[in-house]
Amino acid sequence: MSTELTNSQVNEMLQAVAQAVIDNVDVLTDADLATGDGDHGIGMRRGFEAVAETLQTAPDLSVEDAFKKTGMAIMSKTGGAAGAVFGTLFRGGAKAFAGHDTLNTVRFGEFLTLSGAAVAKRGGVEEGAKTMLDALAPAARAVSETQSDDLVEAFTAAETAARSGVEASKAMIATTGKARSLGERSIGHPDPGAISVLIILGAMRSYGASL
Amino acid sequence: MSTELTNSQVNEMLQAVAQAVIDNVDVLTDADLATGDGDHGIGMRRGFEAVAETLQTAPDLSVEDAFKKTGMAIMSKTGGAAGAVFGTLFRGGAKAFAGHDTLNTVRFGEFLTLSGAAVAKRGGVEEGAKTMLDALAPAARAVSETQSDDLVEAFTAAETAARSGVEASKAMIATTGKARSLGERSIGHPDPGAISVLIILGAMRSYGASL
Amino acid sequence: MAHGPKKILNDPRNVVEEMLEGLTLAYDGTVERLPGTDALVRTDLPDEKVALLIGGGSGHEPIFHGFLGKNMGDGAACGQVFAAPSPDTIVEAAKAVHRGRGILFLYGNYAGDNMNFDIAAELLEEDDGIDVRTVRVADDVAAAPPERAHDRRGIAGDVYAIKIAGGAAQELDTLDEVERVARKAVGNLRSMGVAVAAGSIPETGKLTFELADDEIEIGMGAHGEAGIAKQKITTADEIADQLMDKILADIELASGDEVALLINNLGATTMMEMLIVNRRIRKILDERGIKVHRTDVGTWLTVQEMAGFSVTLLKLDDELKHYLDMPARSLGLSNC
Amino acid sequence: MAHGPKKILNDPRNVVEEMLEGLTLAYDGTVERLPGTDALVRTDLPDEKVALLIGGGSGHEPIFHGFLGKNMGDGAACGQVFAAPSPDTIVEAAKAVHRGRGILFLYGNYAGDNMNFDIAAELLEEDDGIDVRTVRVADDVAAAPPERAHDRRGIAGDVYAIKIAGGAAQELDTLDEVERVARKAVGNLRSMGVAVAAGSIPETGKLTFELADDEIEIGMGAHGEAGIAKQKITTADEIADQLMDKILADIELASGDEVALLINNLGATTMMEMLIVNRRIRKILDERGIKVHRTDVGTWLTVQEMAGFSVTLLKLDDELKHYLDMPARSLGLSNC
Ligand SMILES: Nc1ncnc2c1ncn2[C@@H]1O[C@H](COP(=O)(O)OP(=O)(O)O)[C@@H](O)[C@H]1O
Ligand SMILES: Nc1ncnc2c1ncn2[C@@H]1O[C@H](COP(=O)(O)OP(=O)(O)O)[C@@H](O)[C@H]1O
Ligand SMILES: [Mg+2]
Ligand SMILES: [Mg+2]
Ligand SMILES: [Mg+2]
Ligand SMILES: [Mg+2]
Repeated sequence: MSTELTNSQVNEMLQAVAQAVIDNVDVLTDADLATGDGDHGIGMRRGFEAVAETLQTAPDLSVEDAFKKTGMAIMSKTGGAAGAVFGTLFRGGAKAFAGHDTLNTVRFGEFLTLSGAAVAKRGGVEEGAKTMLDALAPAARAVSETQSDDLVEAFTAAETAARSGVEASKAMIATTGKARSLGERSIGHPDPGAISVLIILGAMRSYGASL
Repeated sequence: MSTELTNSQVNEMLQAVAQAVIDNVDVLTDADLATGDGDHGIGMRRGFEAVAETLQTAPDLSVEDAFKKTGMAIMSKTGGAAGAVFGTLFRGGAKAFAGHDTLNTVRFGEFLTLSGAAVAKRGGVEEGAKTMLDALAPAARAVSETQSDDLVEAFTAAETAARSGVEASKAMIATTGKARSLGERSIGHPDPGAISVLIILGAMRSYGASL
Repeated sequence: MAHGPKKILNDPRNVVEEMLEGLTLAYDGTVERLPGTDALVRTDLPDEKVALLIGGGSGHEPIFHGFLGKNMGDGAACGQVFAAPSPDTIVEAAKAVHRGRGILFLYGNYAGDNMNFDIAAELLEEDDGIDVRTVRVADDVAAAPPERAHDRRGIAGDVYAIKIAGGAAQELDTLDEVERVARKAVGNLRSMGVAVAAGSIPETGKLTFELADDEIEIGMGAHGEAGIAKQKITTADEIADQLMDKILADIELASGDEVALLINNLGATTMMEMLIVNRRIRKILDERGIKVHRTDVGTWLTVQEMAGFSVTLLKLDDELKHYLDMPARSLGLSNC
Repeated sequence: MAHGPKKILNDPRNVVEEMLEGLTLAYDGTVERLPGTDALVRTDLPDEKVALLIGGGSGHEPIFHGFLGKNMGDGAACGQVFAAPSPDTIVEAAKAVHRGRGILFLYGNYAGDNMNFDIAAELLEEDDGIDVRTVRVADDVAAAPPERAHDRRGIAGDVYAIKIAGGAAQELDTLDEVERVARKAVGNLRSMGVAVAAGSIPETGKLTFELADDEIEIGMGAHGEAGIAKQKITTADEIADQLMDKILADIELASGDEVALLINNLGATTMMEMLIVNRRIRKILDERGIKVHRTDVGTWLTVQEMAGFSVTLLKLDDELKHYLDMPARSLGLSNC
């Protein structure tokens, strides 16, 4: 049972996250074709390829900086709505790790909470708008409510909540982004960005479980 | 056996010719799709619809004028290569009927011969260039060589020669018009304009036979 | 190279890079690309002027990066295909066009563009003290009802907005004034489009939507966003009527009012079709006594090889007319 | 309305009439249609000038009838889709543009155009004593070898030819001089295209040729005339190489020579593709030290919804440069 990740483990984990996103490009493309313009997969791949490169060449980053640099790489290479919101996700919560050498459940919960707030502010959205926030915000709550300090439990809680969020997003009517135009016709399709959140948290859970 | 057509019969015959061309629009379209740009059928239809209108509203034209007006209608409404060459076909030979009230084999032969010369001059072509001249010129010769003064025989000779001309055009390499670009690839396809000549002469033969 | 719909490309993952190289060369020295970025800037910028920065996703060529030049945009921030540019790109472009009098950001109203340009504007103001104003084109009447007009997408109205803002940014001395004119133009723009066939993103090789052989979609957006409804294809006149009904219901135009009329090809539609549509549009406008000051029919905001077009009306006053009619030269739009 | 490939039309047999109505309206009073004809004439023609009459089949919009205006064509004779105009139309247009100094006929080299314009020229000279000269654009190097250059088709070189002749007809006083300049321009033009997908004539609803999903045809003409060969689709760079090889083999261009470079969209190709091709073309020209004075990338001579493009080089001297760069405004091409 691991309760803490060192900064080099965090670096490894974020690289695993990047790989998971890259591996799922087609899933994300198809999801965005259904409700948007079909570029979410390739955009996320661009961003997370840059993340992988950044992290590989800077293995000694602090936890905070690893998240920040991840966010910056996404923000500068992804473009589109995803670049802004996923960049914000990683950057916006990074200060939860400020002054700490490791990642633990509490800080991870704070990270997700801060990230969710930052995304909501940047995107001008609340939950229910059928965005990635509908996976991110429940995940943040799930981790915050986790009693155990086992990180795998925290990651699993996050992933599970995100999965429900993706499911729940199907029933929502999009009120922002390219899917907004669909109105009621967006019902039945999950939000692509929410799927990305799920992939990211799922990769963290796998990484944690592999330790 | 008819050896002469009156001016009103000529008018009727030319209307039958117009109808035959109009009825064959798809045949001509397909032929021009194979070697050219696919507009020969609709162009000929435009021209011959104008011919039909002209002739219907002027039943009393002299033979010469009926051919001339036919040529002028074609020339002004068809456009493209066909407008110029089929306009020339009807106009260029019309003087063969000057000063005569009727059409007979000899004058029809002269008409075709003059028409062929006029087309060759206008188009800057000789036989063998894979144009309508490859149906028209043999038809002119066939009529000129006809011994009988039975007009149906003359029309039949013209039609038969034109049909051989269409056949022969298949083996030719186009050296003018849109088919020129095909070079050797034009071999195997008949010339659309030659098919039009065949349709025109065939309609004359049917008209003659119906009398 | 058989990668989805047939296109003449090299590496489908490298299309924006190669396009920008070809585009910069096509400007013949009047525009340069900032090294290592996807930001383009005029090389002939005067020393003191209010700067006009435009931009957005690529794949809509010639807009936006093809609209740089005198009395047009001063610089462009280019994103990947159908993806807003990143804040970095925008910041670089902005710093390079800035000439001491502030910058107007002018772009189409999409969540992605709004967020990225806003982040850039915050950075420029915080880090560099540059005064940035933002005007978003939101002309697509199909995208939201009038009471939510701020939610509308920016489509071909971009063309007139850039043309006018470009003239204003050349002639007017203050950012306030340029912003005011741009905002007036944008407020007077209404557009709506129809989709006939889908386009595709080179990198995915997938068509962005599906339409049956006998279907069209009225009101579809410039990235294949859903329109008002799919319907059976009908005549040009009926389609013109449908578009004009929605547009005219959305803007007050009285007899004697003047408009500029733009018909924009989304990609693969023939100009013949658009001119046939124009014939009907003019009939509709004539019946209402609305005067057409100028007509522009062409290809400016595309959606890759999508077929379809949009109609844009811009309600004019003397000031807008003045800036709209100013001469301009750019790769994608010239005016004389 | 499901009539062959999907298009937004009313009556497929009436497309040219409706297109010309819409086109005339789109000129906003600067061009009028002669009643009962398919002839278009500028309304602002000066009293004395050498007249420039252009024209050809419709379906290639915006060329030719979209190229009327100051320093462009003075009038246009319009044919049906892909069919040269009739002598009547040409005569009407010619009489209306004539301003006492003779007329230059400038059009693409096709048997149909040649015959119809020649008949008209003969009529005008015989019946009206009007001095008519003819210059035919024959720029398509794929259409015939150099020794039969007069057999070549006229393709996108038309654009530069009209632009230059339009300027010359505005500035020069005699038909001799205008003809001389136009002939020089035409002599210095070389083009070649590639077809990616076929277009269709609205009235027949049939595609004008067939290409497999993975095939292109190098050197295809502007009505779907056969090119040099069908081949498997390859990269943009390889296609650019093929086109440039043929073009450069056909015209003497030494290091330091200047050209104008035009990439013309045949219809449905994206500007992104053409810009990617431009990148390679510039590399090829750079390697030979050939300077590009100006680049034009856009949609001017189309073949309905055909996909593909052509590349045109015009070898320049100071005189050609002067006329090419003159400001001009028309529906389909403006320059500033
Ligand atoms: N205003 C917003 N706030 C938060 N997330 C958003 C917003 N708009 C879009 N998104 C997220 O971005 C995702 C789309 O990303 P992507 O396809 O890359 O961008 P684009 O819409 O620019 O093509 C959506 O699925 C949604 O989760
Ligand atoms: N130079 C020419 N001389 C005589 N006939 C010609 C010439 N060029 C073309 N034609 C005839 O015209 C026919 C094509 O007519 P059409 O398709 O209507 O014209 P276009 O080639 O302008 O599309 C050809 O089949 C041929 O018979
Ligand atoms: Mg998207
Ligand atoms: Mg033809
Ligand atoms: Mg996008
Ligand atoms: Mg034709």
